[in-house]
Amino acid sequence: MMNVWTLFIPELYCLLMAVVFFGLAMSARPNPRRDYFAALFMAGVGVVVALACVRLEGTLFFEAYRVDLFSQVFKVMLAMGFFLVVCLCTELNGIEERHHPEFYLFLTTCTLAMMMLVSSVELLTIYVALELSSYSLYILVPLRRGHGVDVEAGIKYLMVGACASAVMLFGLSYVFGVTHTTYLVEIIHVLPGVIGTPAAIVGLLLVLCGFFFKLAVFPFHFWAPDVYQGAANQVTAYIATASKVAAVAIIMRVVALSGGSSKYLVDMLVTLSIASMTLGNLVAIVQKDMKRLLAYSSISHAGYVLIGILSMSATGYASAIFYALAYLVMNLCCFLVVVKVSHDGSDLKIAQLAGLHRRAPLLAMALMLAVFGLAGIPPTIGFTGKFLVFAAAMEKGYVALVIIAMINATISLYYYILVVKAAYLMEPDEELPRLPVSIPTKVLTVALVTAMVVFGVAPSYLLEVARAAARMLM
Amino acid sequence: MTVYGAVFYILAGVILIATGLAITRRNLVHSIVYLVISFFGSAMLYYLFGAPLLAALEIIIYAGAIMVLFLFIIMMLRVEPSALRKPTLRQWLPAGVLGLIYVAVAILVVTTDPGSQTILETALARPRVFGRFLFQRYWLSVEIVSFLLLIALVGALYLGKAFVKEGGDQKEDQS
Amino acid sequence: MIVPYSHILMFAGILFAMGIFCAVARRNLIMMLIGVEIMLNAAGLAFVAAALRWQQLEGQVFVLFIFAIAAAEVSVGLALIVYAYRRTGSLDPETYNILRW
Amino acid sequence: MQPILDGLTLSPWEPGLFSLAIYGLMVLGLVSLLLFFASWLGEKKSNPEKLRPYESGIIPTGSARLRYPVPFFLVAIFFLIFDVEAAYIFSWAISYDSLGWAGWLQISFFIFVLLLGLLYIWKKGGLEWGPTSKQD
Repeated sequence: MMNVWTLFIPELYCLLMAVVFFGLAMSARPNPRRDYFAALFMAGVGVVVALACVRLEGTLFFEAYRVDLFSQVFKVMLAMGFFLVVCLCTELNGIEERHHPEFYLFLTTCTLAMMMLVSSVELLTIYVALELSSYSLYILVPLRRGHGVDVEAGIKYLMVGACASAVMLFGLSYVFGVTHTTYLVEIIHVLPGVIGTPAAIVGLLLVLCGFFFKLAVFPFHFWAPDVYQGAANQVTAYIATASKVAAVAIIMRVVALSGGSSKYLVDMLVTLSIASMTLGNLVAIVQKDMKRLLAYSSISHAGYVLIGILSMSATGYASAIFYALAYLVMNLCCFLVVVKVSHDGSDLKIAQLAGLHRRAPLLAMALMLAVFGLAGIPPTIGFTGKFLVFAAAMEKGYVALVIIAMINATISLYYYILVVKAAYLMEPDEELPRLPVSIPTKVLTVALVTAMVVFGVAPSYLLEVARAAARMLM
Repeated sequence: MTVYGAVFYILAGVILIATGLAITRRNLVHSIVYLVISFFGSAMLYYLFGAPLLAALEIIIYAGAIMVLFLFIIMMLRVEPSALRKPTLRQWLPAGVLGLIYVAVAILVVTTDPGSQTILETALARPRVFGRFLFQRYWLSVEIVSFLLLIALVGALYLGKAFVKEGGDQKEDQS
Repeated sequence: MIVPYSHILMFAGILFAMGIFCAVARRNLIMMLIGVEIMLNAAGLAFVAAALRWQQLEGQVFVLFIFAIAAAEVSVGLALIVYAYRRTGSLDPETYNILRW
Repeated sequence: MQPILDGLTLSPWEPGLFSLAIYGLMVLGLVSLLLFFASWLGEKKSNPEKLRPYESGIIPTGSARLRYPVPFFLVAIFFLIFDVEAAYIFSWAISYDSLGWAGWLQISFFIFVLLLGLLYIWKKGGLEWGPTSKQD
């Protein structure tokens, strides 16, 4: 009985964190410093806990919950994403001080829910965990200090999300009706027999809709720009990184169900992938707001990740896992700069980056590397990720898809270069003071940059882990 | 056709008509009343399909609490029928086309699937068995749901308090 | 014996389409939320029918969770709508265009 | 795959026709009553003059629908959420004896979270309405 609960330690730890923040939320006096340090400390320990549990294996709760390398790797990524987002909260000016404990509480419950999400292998548990993570985010968005924009973004997010989850639920009812089980393990056995029937395909696609909403893939993408812009910067950082990682994990689990035997599903995924990439890249070009630009870039990146997933091979899944990790690091680095440059918590226009190389050379360098990584330029982790994804697709013979993706990557270079140009070549209208960059921020920036470059040049260790994790899916 | 079949078709007709009326009324209060009918019908279908506990809960939660909350909000915000613009063709058309395509696909899906021709046999989930099944098999989900409701509670309170502060409705909030 | 499973699926499908229609076509935030409720209800009916088809309880358990999700959605959604209404004085989603699509 | 739970499937028992019929009649009666009321209220020919509330000959200012005080709206939301929680507790209660101590622990955690929520809204003043709440 004892070892059953050891398997559950990362989640239990998150639960403990949630309870602590709940206690802090009850206290009468707002104290942002105390909240911040409590969050930082506990999130840091959370990463250690998740790392310590990475080798555990087993099943829990009537086989509804599987702990294996795949889930544990994603849990480490989620814990890291959570920790790094908390690191960005030194000046949490976008949110009223007395609501800081609630902010951390929602972040924690969201992380908890996504940890459960990546471990669940049963439809009901998946659905409920997904909803818990969604609702935490729905409330985080309008938590921003009064702009008027936040409410609008919150409403759009909630409405689109509720529709997507209802669509997904209807798909689940089809899947259950066809396969008479809710366990993914058994669905894998039953589904190949019925995958030819339209009901199974339609059901699976409708189910995927709910996850595509989380990942902001093409038909469900339109919440992303508004929510990215409307939410507080730190919340946006969390939505853009951790929640995307969890979505990638669960999409992989569901797509792996089909066993690669369905032509329709692959065709559909190819279409969606191309649509997301193209749309995201083309619209990103005209954006003026940094967070909106990152939103459209995230839509196009969702397309790239889908390429890895739709290959439906161990290599493909491994490349998608690697890409998710790369995306997490690069995007967090971008948001680090966004948060630090607009330290009063307001939105950041791209033009406001002007002169950054003199105001804060380190941040400018980090931004350049992160943006080059997002564009897929060689010495960074982003290039390695794209390369792996494309290689996996080539292996399966999707040449046209890879060519389109490469053209897209070239288009995306244009607007990424615009950002770098703003930071390095443009001068601000009036002279702005140097940005104060504290020592911990410097350490964090250097660590992120090092990770981007080192794992870009020598990805073999991470790739091994990703491969081992992907094998768990097959 | 058995008597149960007849009951099903009657109920389905009532639900579809009531829902159809509900989504086309311009007066929101009328919509809610039609929806309550629709949910009552759904509760009877749950009963017919052997889920008496769910039938009761559907009435208690959906018809009793959710719809009343909607009514409450509509009255509170004073949404007058005239305040609602009549939807133009431009707005109806895409939704209508979407719905029609969906229905066509659904009918295609259903008619081409050999398994779906199964005639349903009546059966019953006794509430006791249902409760045991829920708490033995799915208790993790139950605990997750408790957290979900907690989050909803905290969020609703936050938004409600913000509402008071924005409007300064009756009392000064501490800040 | 009741009816073929396909008839129930068709009925749930039509109900679901009505929900989509309501959520997309009615330019009113409250009606959009109601549309989602109709969609959830349709999914619940399909689940109970599937449970009956296979004589398995999972489908019915799903419905209980749908109730909880619906309640959470309505409470958060309506609180948000009331909050937004107080700020903008309108329930028409067209007026919410500070953020352009 | 998953452990088989004995007897946890649907029972082979037909829905009781008599109670179903009674229930159906009641609902149909209610439905027709509501339909009748709805059409009766909705289709009446009316003009603004006729619809104006009678206030002893004085032309009313503003709408007759008064805005509810906010805490009531919050209480309605809290009611909905606790209503759902009650549904879960009820599901446990009807089979508490066969669930044993494990079930008791599970529902205890559930109720504990529920109490946390109640404590939170209490502490944050979600349950206070009326003019008396002057403190902090």
